Amino acid sequence: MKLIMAIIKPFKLDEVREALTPLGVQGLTVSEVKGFGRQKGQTEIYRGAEYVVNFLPKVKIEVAVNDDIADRVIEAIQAAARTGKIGDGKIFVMDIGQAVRIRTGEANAEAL
Amino acid sequence: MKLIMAIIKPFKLDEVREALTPLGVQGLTVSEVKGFGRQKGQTEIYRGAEYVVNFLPKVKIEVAVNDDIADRVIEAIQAAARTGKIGDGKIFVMDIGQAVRIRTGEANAEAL
Amino acid sequence: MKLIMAIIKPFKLDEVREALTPLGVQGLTVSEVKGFGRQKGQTEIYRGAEYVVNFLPKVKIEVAVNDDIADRVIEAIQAAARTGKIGDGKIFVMDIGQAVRIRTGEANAEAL
Amino acid sequence: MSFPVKKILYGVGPALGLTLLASAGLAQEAAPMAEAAAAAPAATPVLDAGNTAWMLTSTALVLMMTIPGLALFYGGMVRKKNVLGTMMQSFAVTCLITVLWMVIGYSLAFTGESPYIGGLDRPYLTGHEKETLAGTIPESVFMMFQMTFAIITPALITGAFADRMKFSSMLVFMGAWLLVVYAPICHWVWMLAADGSAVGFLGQMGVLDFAGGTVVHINAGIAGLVAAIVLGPRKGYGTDNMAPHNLTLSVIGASLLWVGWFGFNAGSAVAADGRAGMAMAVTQIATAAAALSWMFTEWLLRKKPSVLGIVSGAVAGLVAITPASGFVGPTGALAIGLVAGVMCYWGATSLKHALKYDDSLDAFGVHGIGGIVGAILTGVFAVKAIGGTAGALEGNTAQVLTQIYGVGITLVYTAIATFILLKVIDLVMGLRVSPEEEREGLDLSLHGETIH
Amino acid sequence: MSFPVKKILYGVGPALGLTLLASAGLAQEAAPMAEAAAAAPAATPVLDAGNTAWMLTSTALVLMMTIPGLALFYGGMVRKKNVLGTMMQSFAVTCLITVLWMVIGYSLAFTGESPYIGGLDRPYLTGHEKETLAGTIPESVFMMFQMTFAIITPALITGAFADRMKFSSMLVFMGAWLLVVYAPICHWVWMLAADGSAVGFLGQMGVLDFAGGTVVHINAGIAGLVAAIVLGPRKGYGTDNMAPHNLTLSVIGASLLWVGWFGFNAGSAVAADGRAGMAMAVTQIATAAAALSWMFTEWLLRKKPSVLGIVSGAVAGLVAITPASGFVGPTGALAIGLVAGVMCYWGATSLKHALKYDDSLDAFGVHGIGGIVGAILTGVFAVKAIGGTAGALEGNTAQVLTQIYGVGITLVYTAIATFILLKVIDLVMGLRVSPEEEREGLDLSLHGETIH
Amino acid sequence: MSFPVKKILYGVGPALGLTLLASAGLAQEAAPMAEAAAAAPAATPVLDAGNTAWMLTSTALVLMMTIPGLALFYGGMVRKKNVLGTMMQSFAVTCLITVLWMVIGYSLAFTGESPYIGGLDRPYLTGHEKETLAGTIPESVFMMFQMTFAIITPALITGAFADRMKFSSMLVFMGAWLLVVYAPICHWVWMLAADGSAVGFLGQMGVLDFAGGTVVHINAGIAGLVAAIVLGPRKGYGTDNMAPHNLTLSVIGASLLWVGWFGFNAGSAVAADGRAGMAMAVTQIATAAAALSWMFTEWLLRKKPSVLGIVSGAVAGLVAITPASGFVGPTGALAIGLVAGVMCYWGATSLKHALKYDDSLDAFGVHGIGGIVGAILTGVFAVKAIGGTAGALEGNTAQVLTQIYGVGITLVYTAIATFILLKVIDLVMGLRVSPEEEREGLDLSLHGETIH
Ligand SMILES: Nc1ncnc2c1ncn2[C@@H]1O[C@H](COP(=O)(O)OP(=O)(O)O)[C@@H](O)[C@H]1O
Ligand SMILES: Nc1ncnc2c1ncn2[C@@H]1O[C@H](COP(=O)(O)OP(=O)(O)O)[C@@H](O)[C@H]1O
Ligand SMILES: Nc1ncnc2c1ncn2[C@@H]1O[C@H](COP(=O)(O)OP(=O)(O)O)[C@@H](O)[C@H]1O
Repeated sequence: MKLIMAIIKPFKLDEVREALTPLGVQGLTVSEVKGFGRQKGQTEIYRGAEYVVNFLPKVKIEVAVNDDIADRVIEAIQAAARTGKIGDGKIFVMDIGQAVRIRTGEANAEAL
Repeated sequence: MKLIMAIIKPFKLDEVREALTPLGVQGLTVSEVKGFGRQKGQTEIYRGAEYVVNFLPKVKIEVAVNDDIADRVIEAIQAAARTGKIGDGKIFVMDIGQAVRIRTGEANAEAL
Repeated sequence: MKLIMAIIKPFKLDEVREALTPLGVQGLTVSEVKGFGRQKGQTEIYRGAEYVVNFLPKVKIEVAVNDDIADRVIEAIQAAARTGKIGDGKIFVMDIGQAVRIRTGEANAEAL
Repeated sequence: MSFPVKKILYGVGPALGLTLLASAGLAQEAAPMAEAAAAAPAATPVLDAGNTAWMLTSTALVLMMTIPGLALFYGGMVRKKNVLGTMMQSFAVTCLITVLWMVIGYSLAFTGESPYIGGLDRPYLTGHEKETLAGTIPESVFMMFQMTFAIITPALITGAFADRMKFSSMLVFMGAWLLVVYAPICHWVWMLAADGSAVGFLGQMGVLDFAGGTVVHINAGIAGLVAAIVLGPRKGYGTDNMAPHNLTLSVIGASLLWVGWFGFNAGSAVAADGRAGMAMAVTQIATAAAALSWMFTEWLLRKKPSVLGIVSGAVAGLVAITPASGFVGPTGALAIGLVAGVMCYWGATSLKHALKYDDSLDAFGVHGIGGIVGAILTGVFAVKAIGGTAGALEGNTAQVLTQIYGVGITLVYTAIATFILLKVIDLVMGLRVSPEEEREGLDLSLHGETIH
Repeated sequence: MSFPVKKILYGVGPALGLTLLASAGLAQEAAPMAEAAAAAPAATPVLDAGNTAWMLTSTALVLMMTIPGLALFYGGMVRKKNVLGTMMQSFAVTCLITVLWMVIGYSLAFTGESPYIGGLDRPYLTGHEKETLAGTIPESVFMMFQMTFAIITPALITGAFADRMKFSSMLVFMGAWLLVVYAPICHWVWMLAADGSAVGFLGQMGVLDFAGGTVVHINAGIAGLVAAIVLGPRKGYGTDNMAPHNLTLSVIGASLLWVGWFGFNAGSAVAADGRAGMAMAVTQIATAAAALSWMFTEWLLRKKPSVLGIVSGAVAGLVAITPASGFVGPTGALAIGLVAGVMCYWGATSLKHALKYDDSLDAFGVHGIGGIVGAILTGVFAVKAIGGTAGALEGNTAQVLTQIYGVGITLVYTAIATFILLKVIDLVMGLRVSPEEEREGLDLSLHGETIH
Repeated sequence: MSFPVKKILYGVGPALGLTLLASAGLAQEAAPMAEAAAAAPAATPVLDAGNTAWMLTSTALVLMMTIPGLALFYGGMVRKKNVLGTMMQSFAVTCLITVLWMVIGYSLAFTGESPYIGGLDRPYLTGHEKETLAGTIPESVFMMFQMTFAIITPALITGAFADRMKFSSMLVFMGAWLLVVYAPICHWVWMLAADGSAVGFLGQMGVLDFAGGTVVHINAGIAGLVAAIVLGPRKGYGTDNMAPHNLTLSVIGASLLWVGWFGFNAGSAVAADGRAGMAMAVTQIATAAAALSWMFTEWLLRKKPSVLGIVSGAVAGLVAITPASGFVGPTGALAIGLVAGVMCYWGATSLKHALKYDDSLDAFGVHGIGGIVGAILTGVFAVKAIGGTAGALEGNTAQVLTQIYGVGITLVYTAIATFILLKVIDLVMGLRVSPEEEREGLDLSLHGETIH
């Protein structure tokens, strides 16, 4: 199993989620995060004090999937999250050793 | 070492934390996340506009543990977080290559 | 590639970020989290009801780096985030199997 | 309905020349609306400190309706990324209209003898001496009280185009709208001669509008509808989650609107007397009734009574009782409130969704519909002993037609003038922010600030 | 304390027949409480625009106390998932009571000649003509002013059962409570004859309650205590973290309560005169003193002066000075405030935790305790030159007993009636939300909305 | 400018003995400032219910300026970890000053015949009977109205040292400052004899300050500047992100300040008359003008019109019109507003950053600068027909010098006295929280509470 972690632009969340359903992904977990990268933020000015906002709002998606669909999931995320403009984000893939569904105790592939 | 990531119902957090202390877990990190899964959300209605809330509030626990207690920690989380109703959440386990305690520079097992 | 996850005190964020730039780190992702550990929280009192705040505000940094600079990054984080007082936090390191830049589709080292 | 429609058609045009015809056919005794100078035309008017105290207070209350009242009511309903921009619209409109009213607006609305428009001869409040009176209160107080009405009316419109209008274009539009739409309609309905008789053609015709059903609410509601249509819907309307981000703000806002509305309605008596007291009582009753009727309607149809529902209902009731407040009694108010709650619920839910315009915060659904309901029902429930004019229930059915006529004229004039203004501004400087700005939110893209 | 206890025991029963005995033993000169029609009983009363202006203003101020004042004060203290539901309770109570007051409540409270309850002969505000006066102000204004008191009293109770009562049951309870508990007690204390003499039996007996210590605060406080006990504690009370989610809202709420309370207390003079001025001054002084005394007590005992503490202390002071406000002078107010701050601190911390009921937002701890402290101390510090009645410090020790008697009667009647009402409603429709709804929060489960 | 500087130098010293010289050289007819007892010195004054109604209302409005107005305005501008602590400062100051004003402050400010300081013979409001009048209103009302001014002045100072002062030291400082700085300056400017003639030496000299340009705003602004310098900048000033965490609070706050300011300025007429009406009108006009002028200046220079900018501009306008409000007409107000917006923008941006003090929320930048601008321009735009004194535009150029003189005296006295007070308190108990407390935030470290 893989944990696919994608950092994307917030307004792309719904599109990404919809892109994953046809692949059989039944669940995922989302966090609001702040991203620092090549994309530069707005400047906020308060009575002359300027604050360049280095950290931009992003959304982090974590989705655990079986190895067999991992590549397709990655592609689907990339396709759905892409605007082509700087700051679109990244996808990182890690190995999951074990997975458990809390409600039933089912393990691994059945747990997802 | 393992990183155990558990996504649970928010009101179970204290119970889970308390279940881990007897196992020697001395620290953990918690994030507020939103979960999408089989459990369906409420519908919010604002002047006739309906929004089905697909993403439900969940809490993500990340806890780094030594390999020897990993299984017991997983079991304890599953037992404490379980309500038996849909949406109880998941546990995912990953390998940690290295751990450092920032204050002292201690590494790996000592760092936890 | 490694995913370096550091849990630090919130006011150290800017220093850590600045410490990483010279090492060639071009991006990172930050979340607000709550930490439970040896450091004890304040007590809040509301009309006689006391709540010991077990969970303290922390910041989680996730940064993906190539293997060659991983050690230097870990050291830099530890040095910048350290105050020497309890609660300074932890660094955990995991393997990344694959990385993708969403905007371009570039993979792995080029993606970071 | 054919009669008023005909009237509406007649009624529009540069000179609106059907005044004669209409006044023959419809006009009752001239109803002194704001009664600025009405008391004792024979004797020299003297200042009454009690009346003045109440009018100073009322002015403060009506200003509080816009800032912070309306700013909060609207601000709580938008998405988090637009809350500052939305509140700023109400605040900036307050400032802009204040200056314009002082420069020329007051002169256009409240001077002259023409039934159609005021004069240009009192710019910069010329002639406001410390001692000048309007009835039993200083004219400065009357001018200020009227200013707060001139402020809230355009501010109400902002609800219709929330989240997508350029700030610069909004300022230009609001300034022009004040002079081209608000000032004349205000003059038509509320301009009185020194002897208390109506000068404006709608006033002369006997249209009843105690505190602004036509002048304020229908006017703003229709302008909002036109603006919502001209600007087009928000990006993502119908698909994205546009749930209000913080209804605690809207509850505070609606509450302050309610409290402030006592100044609006009871203040329109321009005295601290029995008519003001009755206006306050009927305001309270209609508001509560409308809040409950919206709430129970929603509870029935949607299974849950919502906070947004009950506060929207309250505002609907406030709107509907506004034209009626100096003319009807408690039971009339109860009826008006109950009807307004249901009708505005329908306006803000079914009607809007059926016709697919994006009146974002229901400026039309609440103020337009509520204003029309109130204006017409004023003609039904008016009690001669309270405001000097009987309504249909007391046998004077013609009053309903007069009211419909007033509604029609306002509606058509506002719709056309607002449309033209918006189109011209669109040509010259554009109306909408760019799609990127809209997505990022007005707070950051237009004002460089955000809620942290 | 044995004397008042005996009185309390005597004082309860369907007919409360001890009036005779008590009036012989305790009653002083009849203290004109609300003085509605008090001024110049001989001459025909005429409308005074100054007094009317102040009473119109006071009415607006007291409405502002409930919405948004109390809604915010309470809303800031609950957990985030309940904030909208909590604010909605105040808002919905405002609407419901408005309609009931107009339909029959005012008639029950302020008509008739019985010392126990008003009549049913003025439903729907029958007989409110534009010209009808109550003293020197229009009766419509007096009716409205009293309505705002009838609104805030039940709204105060909602603090006791926050986070767990069904919205439907809450509405039924509040409606019934208005008619069964509030209207009679209001009649007992404040109903005056046309000549200004007391009609209600507590008024006749000389119980002093200028602006609502017994009628409003003890009444609501005791009802809250009973409700907290009948409903039982919140799920997780004592174990879960139930810290207030946003005290900025509570600070705004407390501030608006303070400002609005000038209408409550100084408005209870029903005139813009020296007594109103003195009532405003003592309100300010007692409030500040109580806020400081709560703050310093907490600072001493708990090491930190909290924001919730100082605002709670301010409300405690406002409550305690309420019955006293037209009767005491500045130094009396200072003393009342200092005592109230400490006593209510004790009520909201030690007492509550010792007895283990879950009076969630301290409706009893602040309003019940504060009201009792204030009512009794009114008998101590009353100054003849201010309100016409001397207190114990001026030698009239019997006044303290009269006050205790008034407290006792109110306390017992409210407790029993509230208990019965709640039990009946529980049987018929249930009082509490389900455990799942409670866990999810009222906002989403009852109203389908949430703070985003 | 050399003349006033000389005057300032002369004017400072224990006895400020140059009164004679100055009154010969500068004084015009004595301008009755607050006119407490001004009306008809010959006839016995009688209570006027209309005037009293307006002053009761004004008192409530001015209290609302501090809580919740100022608490919100400041609370929204700090970082999230300090919002409760910041709001608590306004609230606690309100309570503390109330008690001190009653104990001795009022006596120090408004009794006696000395031109420099009041007496100690009316502690605890001795001699406030229910019937005592101040002009046509009860003295209790005059005392309360003045109390609300005494409250807001120190509360304004808290903006300068936000986020870093110990709560205990703040209380001590504010209490001392009231007695040592505020009370005398108030006496110098506003103390009148029973016949309406000025008693204080600045009043005698003809310094015009209708509602508190020197007494309130310059006073608080300078004290804030000194405090900001003595305490030193916040940790991380200039490097950390200190962006306001929630400007919705500041918009509400600024709006309530605006609404409440009608009580401040129009209330300073101490009557519901033409002068009050004119004061309200010019307040509205100057405020709107300053808001727009700040906004457009920022838009031009910084490319975006910010919400913080427009609300800051509004407050700047309110400050600047304060001394002028009973003396100037609409066009004067427009000019004052336009100038104040630009000047305060400069004060809160360029000046502050150039001189590198950390006046965190611009107490000096807005209130100091705005107060000075307003005080001086009052001398330019005063209209004889309105306030009895002509300004430079009407030929009385000396008035400008008188105004500058008043500014200078206030400025120097406040600066020195504030500096000494702070240094003494620093020695005795320390002024600043520890660096850890500052980093953690005042909410948690000082008050044990937080926003969840
Ligand atoms: N090395 C990294 N490790 C973790 N997150 C990263 C890294 N680089 C970028 N990110 C995340 O991806 C987001 C987008 O990166 P950015 O460099 O701005 O543009 P792009 O995605 O077009 O390369 C950042 O805001 C950050 O959240
Ligand atoms: N494949 C997945 N990857 C990551 N998170 C998941 C995944 N599936 C479920 N989750 C998380 O677990 C939560 C519970 O899942 P859900 O399907 O609703 O019920 P259950 O836990 O009973 O199977 C989701 O809300 C989501 O946060
Ligand atoms: N085993 C663990 N797994 C995950 N996070 C941990 C673990 N132990 C500590 N942490 C995180 O590190 C933070 C600091 O730990 P703490 O024990 O308080 O002090 P120190 O860092 O000085 O050892 C905690 O608040 C928590 O967020």
